Amino acid sequence: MRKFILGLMLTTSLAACVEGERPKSNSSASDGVVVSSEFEGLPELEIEEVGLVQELPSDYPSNYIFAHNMNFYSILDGNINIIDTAADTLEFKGMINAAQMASFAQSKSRNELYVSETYYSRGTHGKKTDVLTIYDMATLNIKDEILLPGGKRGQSVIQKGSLQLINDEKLALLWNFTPASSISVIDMVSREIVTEIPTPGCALTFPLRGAAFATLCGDGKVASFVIDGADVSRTISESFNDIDDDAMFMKSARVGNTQYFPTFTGNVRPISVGTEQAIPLEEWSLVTPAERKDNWRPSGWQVVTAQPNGNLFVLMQNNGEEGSHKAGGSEVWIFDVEAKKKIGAIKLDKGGLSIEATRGADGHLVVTNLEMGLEVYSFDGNLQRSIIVNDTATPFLLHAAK
Amino acid sequence: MRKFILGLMLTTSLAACVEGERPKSNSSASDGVVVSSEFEGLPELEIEEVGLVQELPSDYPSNYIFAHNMNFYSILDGNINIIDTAADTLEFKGMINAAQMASFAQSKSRNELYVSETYYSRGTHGKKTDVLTIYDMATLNIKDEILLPGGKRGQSVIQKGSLQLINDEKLALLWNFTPASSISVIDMVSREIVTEIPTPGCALTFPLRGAAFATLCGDGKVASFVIDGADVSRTISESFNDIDDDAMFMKSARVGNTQYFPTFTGNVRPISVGTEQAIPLEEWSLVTPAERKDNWRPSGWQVVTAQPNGNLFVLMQNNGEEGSHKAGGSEVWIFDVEAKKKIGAIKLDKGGLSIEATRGADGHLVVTNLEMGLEVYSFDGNLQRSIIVNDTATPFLLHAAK
Amino acid sequence: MKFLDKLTEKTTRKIAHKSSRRGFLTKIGTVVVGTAVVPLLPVYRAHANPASASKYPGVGAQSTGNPQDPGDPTSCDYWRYCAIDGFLCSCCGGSASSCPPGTEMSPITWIGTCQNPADNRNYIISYNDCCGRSSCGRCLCNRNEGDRPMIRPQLNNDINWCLGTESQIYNCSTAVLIGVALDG
Amino acid sequence: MKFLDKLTEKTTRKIAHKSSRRGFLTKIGTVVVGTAVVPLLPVYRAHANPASASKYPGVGAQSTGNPQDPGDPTSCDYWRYCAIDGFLCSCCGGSASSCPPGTEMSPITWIGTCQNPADNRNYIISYNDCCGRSSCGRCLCNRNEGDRPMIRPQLNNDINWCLGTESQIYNCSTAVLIGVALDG
Repeated sequence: MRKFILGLMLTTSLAACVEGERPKSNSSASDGVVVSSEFEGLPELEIEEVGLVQELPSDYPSNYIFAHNMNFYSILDGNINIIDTAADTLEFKGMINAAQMASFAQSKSRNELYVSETYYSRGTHGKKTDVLTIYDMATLNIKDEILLPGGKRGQSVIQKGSLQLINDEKLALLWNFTPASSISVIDMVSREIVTEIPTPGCALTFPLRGAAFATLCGDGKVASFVIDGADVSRTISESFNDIDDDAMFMKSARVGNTQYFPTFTGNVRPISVGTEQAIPLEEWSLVTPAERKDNWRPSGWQVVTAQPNGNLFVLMQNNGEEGSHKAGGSEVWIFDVEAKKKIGAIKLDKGGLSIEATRGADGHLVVTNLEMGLEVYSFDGNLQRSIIVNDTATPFLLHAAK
Repeated sequence: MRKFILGLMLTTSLAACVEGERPKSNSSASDGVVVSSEFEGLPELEIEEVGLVQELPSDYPSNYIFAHNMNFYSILDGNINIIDTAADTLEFKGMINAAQMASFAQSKSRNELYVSETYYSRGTHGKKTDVLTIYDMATLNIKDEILLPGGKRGQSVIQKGSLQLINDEKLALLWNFTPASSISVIDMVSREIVTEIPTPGCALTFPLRGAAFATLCGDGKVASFVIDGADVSRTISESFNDIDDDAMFMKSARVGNTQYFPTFTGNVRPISVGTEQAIPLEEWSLVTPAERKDNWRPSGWQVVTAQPNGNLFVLMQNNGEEGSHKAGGSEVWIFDVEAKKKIGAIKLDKGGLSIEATRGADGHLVVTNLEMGLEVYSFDGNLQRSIIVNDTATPFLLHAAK
Repeated sequence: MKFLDKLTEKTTRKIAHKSSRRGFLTKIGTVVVGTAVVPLLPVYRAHANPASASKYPGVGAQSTGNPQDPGDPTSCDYWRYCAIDGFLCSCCGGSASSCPPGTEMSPITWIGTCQNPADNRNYIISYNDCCGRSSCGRCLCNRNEGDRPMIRPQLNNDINWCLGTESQIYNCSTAVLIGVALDG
Repeated sequence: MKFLDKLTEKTTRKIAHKSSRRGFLTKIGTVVVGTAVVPLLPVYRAHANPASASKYPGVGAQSTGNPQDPGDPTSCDYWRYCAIDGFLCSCCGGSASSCPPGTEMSPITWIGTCQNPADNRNYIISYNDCCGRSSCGRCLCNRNEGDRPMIRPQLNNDINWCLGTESQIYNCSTAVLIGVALDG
């Protein structure tokens, strides 16, 4: 065995080298015979610094997406992955942990990420701690955490309605379930819990104007709450959600001042959210009579998304039936919500479980396919790239960067 | 939608039904038309109790194996799976968690399982706790835990030498690494830490007779320690392990009073362990000159196992070379250690990363294959069955039930 | 990445179809609130062998031993699983109606109504979760017949129903037969 | 279960061969103990695309932009990775020589010697781990040239080298160029 001497020499920069110009592949060395190469006479590669850690812009580009990996095979070790869906290189930007069916939200005004999650002192057992963890968007370092008392944080397959920001991102709404249902209101500026609102028979939230939110209820109604400090006022609608025979999905997307909820059998229910009170509007059909006969229906997990001031996208399957509403879809249908009309369809390469439209003029549609990879489509249906979140990830939920 | 009335009726037993006799498959119901079946007139199926939890025998059959899943894709959520390798049904018996590159041992005399592991108060961060967790073998419930002070528990790809029981299972030996190396000695009857033995330059342990153990060291020697309460005496051998050019694997197997360590290039080093002092014996070759020319070498993770009073098994690859020692093998070679001779070879269906022989006269060879499933072979090389640990498991290490 | 197999959609859907014309538990759930209200978990997908859609590779087949309770409890298309969501306890050291050693069965649970193809009766199935150990990881199975959104929690399998147990960590799901649904 | 791809053995072995006649770090490791002594992790296996052995599916290719530092840092056969073990930080939001946001680079590390095929020099590579987030899960790569058992810790990649960091949780591995190995 030969002996080596360690030479720690700082070499001069090789910036002069032309990018992309590849060396001739004549580097195979055998039995100690060093084959000459065009770089033979050049200075050694520059020595690198140890300890470097990457940072991100604190304001993420609109092509970034948060792929929330529930990590079904190790649920207590879930995570949220930041991915540049427009990049063909360096597409994976970083990861934050998100334990035990966590919920996620982002604040554009404070450049913070929020994860409400649950830990046990011994991983799977021991003392339980519910906590809302606050990350800095540039460093992805933890800035703070807010302890959530009472052990009541609702846990479910990951979804958007379990953590929402309202009132210009000043208040966070956390869904609790014990199985009694309530909403904890947290002031994200002072980082204090403001109040807890009992919501018996209701679940999850979606924002209204100002310090107000709405929640769907088991009697088919929608309840609206206005928060004024610790004071809360409530209004309730008539019953309109036919949960038995044509339930609204509890996944929705907003276009302008309207929140759109697809239903199990292929309709969509708009709810006006432009004021402090949710007002159910008239339902319309996502499908033609012929499509209905073929049982084209929404199906998947996050089955709906939208361009904030544009079109609505719904993940659709045909031959749907009772019990197939989480099967996933084969196409994404695009709707003009003003005309209440389908204006396009994207056939998915590997099916879809969840969909999310990125924001901005150059946006695109991101799909969690049925093999648990991501696929990025242009809005006119061209597959642009495939991105793996990680080898064993189950990224059921996608959040477009604000 | 029709209305149902809940009938909670306790039905009479159907024990009279002949096992294996299948009903004619005429049960398809369409449009509410119930097709008659041969069971139509029979009593309803018996109502079952809610809350039942299975138990295991406290003394496990010799066909059981502990498949330690390091869970490489969520290392902090590893686990140990109890599997009956002789069963074609009900082969999966249960699971205990084993966090963050845990170590595992079993006590036959106390019917206990031991897992030394590491937790953080916030999963991936926060306050760190090293702990040795004690499970009851029959219920798999946690009986107790022993806190391990100092945050020094050694973490590595899972291996047997990091937790060993000696002195009729009374003492446990835990490997520490900070990167200073030491061994913690724990009295498993009183569940108290007895002492910590500095082992600079050495790592892991294997048992000697009585309250004594050995450890391999970086200078090529083996050190032996005898524990007498908190007093420890030490002896050290001459240097014999050529770590540079033909390193001993730190995986070994015992036949009778000898511990066998394969080496990187295809030899095996026996060490006498029948007394309180480890005595290196003469190395012999696992390969013939012709096999050596073809570079048949041990390769994989746990590359060696044995029948306690029988033959030695080594996982072998051909075309081996520097750096290929963890690649995994294509065959398992069987050696008569008295004759120092190969007496058989098992060609593996899907390669092997780790191997383990179960105990008892009806034993067999269990292999973690390169697709991370288990395969069970008879000792004469017949593939008997394939068993999946779980869909995303990385079961790098197998422990046969004592 | 191929460990989640979309082929099984077909299997699952076939079964779902079998009883989709039957009634669901929409009215019953609230009646059984005593024992009641069930298990966890997400998405319509099972992990079956493409060669034999009803069989998970590397998992030994089982039988109830009772011809009036037909099928394989380690298969996602076993009749009792018409609304289950998660890892089948039958594959995890438990059975269709019992938990693996070392886990705790959730006392709160969600209810489904499944048709037994042998006697054509509709049985009430309580999908109690087993809790306190992390994901079993074998036999992932999701069927949603009668599943309704979370505002009907007693009919929803997306909620982590490891509630009322010492730990909320989810291990696997059972399908306990707790009654008969009579068509009135 | 197919996510661990044994095809890549071949890739990895080919590379290993390329420099296997070169010297290893057996004598050098101890010299660099200041910075020194490296990363974590286990078993000779990389997760490459069978169609193109050097490419992980769903991971965008990269280039150093320097022809004297050839190859793709998201590929297990990139020359610097001759003794790496774990998830490649280049695929995880870091690079070959830096950690992803939110993680911390281990100050203690293990050293390898890899031959740069462009200039035929042997460089000293420090395989520092990034710590404090759980497994990145992308681009699992294991190569063991010069790896020796744990009694030579400075030459061993089985040890969890997330030591001296705030958290010992392992996220991914870098390959920092810290010097040149001169053949004396």
